[in-house]
Amino acid sequence: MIRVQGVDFEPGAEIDRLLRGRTAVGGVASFIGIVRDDLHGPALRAMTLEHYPGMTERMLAAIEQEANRRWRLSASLIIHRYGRMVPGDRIVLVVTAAPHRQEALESCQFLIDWLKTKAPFWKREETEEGEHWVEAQVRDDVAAAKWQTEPSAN
Amino acid sequence: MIRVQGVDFEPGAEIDRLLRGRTAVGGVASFIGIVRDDLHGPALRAMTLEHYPGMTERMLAAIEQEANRRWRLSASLIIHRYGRMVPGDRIVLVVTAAPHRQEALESCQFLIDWLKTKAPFWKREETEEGEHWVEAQVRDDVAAAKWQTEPSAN
Amino acid sequence: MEVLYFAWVRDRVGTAREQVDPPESVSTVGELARWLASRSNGHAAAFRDCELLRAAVNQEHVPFGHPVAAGDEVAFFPPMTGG
Amino acid sequence: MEVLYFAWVRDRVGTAREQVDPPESVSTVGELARWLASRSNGHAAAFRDCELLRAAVNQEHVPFGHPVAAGDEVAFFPPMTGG
Repeated sequence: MIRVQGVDFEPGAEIDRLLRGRTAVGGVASFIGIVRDDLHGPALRAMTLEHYPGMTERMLAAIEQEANRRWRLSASLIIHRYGRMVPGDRIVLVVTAAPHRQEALESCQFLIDWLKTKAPFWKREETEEGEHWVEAQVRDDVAAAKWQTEPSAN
Repeated sequence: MIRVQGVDFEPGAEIDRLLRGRTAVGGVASFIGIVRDDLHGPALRAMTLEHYPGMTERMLAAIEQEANRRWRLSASLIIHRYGRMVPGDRIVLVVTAAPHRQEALESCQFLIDWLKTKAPFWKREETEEGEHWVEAQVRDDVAAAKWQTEPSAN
Repeated sequence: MEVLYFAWVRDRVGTAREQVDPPESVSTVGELARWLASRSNGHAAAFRDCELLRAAVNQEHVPFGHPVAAGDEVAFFPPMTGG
Repeated sequence: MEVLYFAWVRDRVGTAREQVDPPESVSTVGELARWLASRSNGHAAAFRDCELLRAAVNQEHVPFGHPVAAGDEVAFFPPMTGG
């Protein structure tokens, strides 16, 4: 399940809803991305996430589908926000549920790594010294690229 | 922070409490272990987790300390329940928060892998066909052993 | 053909989307980018270094050699920074 | 010396903990296990195959060659299955 929204979400409530009625789940992995006030550089006042409506939903659905092709998941959820947020605000939630923990943990990592480089979102930061677009990180490409090959069977 | 308790916990509330007042956190990884009704074999009625009071707390604290030695974490939490639980009940919660997602995700996986083989808990299952102690899984030893070497720096 | 711009590409071009009707000689994303660059100083600034840009045709990521045709929705944007 | 048993080790021994006073010749965890095995049929069943067992001395995991001494808290249990 994927959702692209401007408003905040409650991770605990989302996880509860995702698991309702499922008894074959042994492990639930989740990741929450949060607006971070970097300790280096000028203090962050706010961050605005722009996205490409339509394509965002398509890419998130495709990424989720790929995770479900690679791992045997009981349920999965991606929520990604757009709009203006301040340090400490939640940006993204990824949840994966599976019979065994390894499948849940690996697929959660996969989803967030792929999402970083494939979902059409762009961050603009407002700091004490002005505004700027955040540049893509090479390490995010590296993290996404390691999933180009299939995961080891377990 | 570690807790060993008989009662249930609320993952969302625990994560919120752990993050309160922290602005340098960019990623929060969590894992929830749940009593699973295996699709193979006789239906599971309940599971009782026995533990070694005193040693459990020592081991969980040691494992958490090791994670904080290996990764630069902003906060971490392990909650492990003991006692009788039914399918769908939460058993364990691991949460790690870090400036960057990779540190949070890796340390979360490390904590649950180590906990599985190093924390003194034993599961007894009640099924339709009777009761039995759950046997340790070789794959859990394999998962824990891969962390014997240090993680790659990132 | 509808062209969309995001993030600093939009800032430089000065608009989020525009309807364009390129000549028939424009048959790929790369050729479209070169043609768009000639439309204004803003466009020129946006397309100055195409290696910094990514493109999508009909909401699918594509390389700059990908074909474009009338009726397509084409988007130009910097590498993504979500998550 | 206090000896604790957990999970099926306790089921077989028939008690969760006992105070014991082994002879001086018992100086390691393994020697203690062999000596405990002789105390009852239940103990014998619990310690029949020591490869299935794990041990802790004063709440630290130890191999069976680890020394034991008067005043120690020694625990025997199967491989752990938490998480």
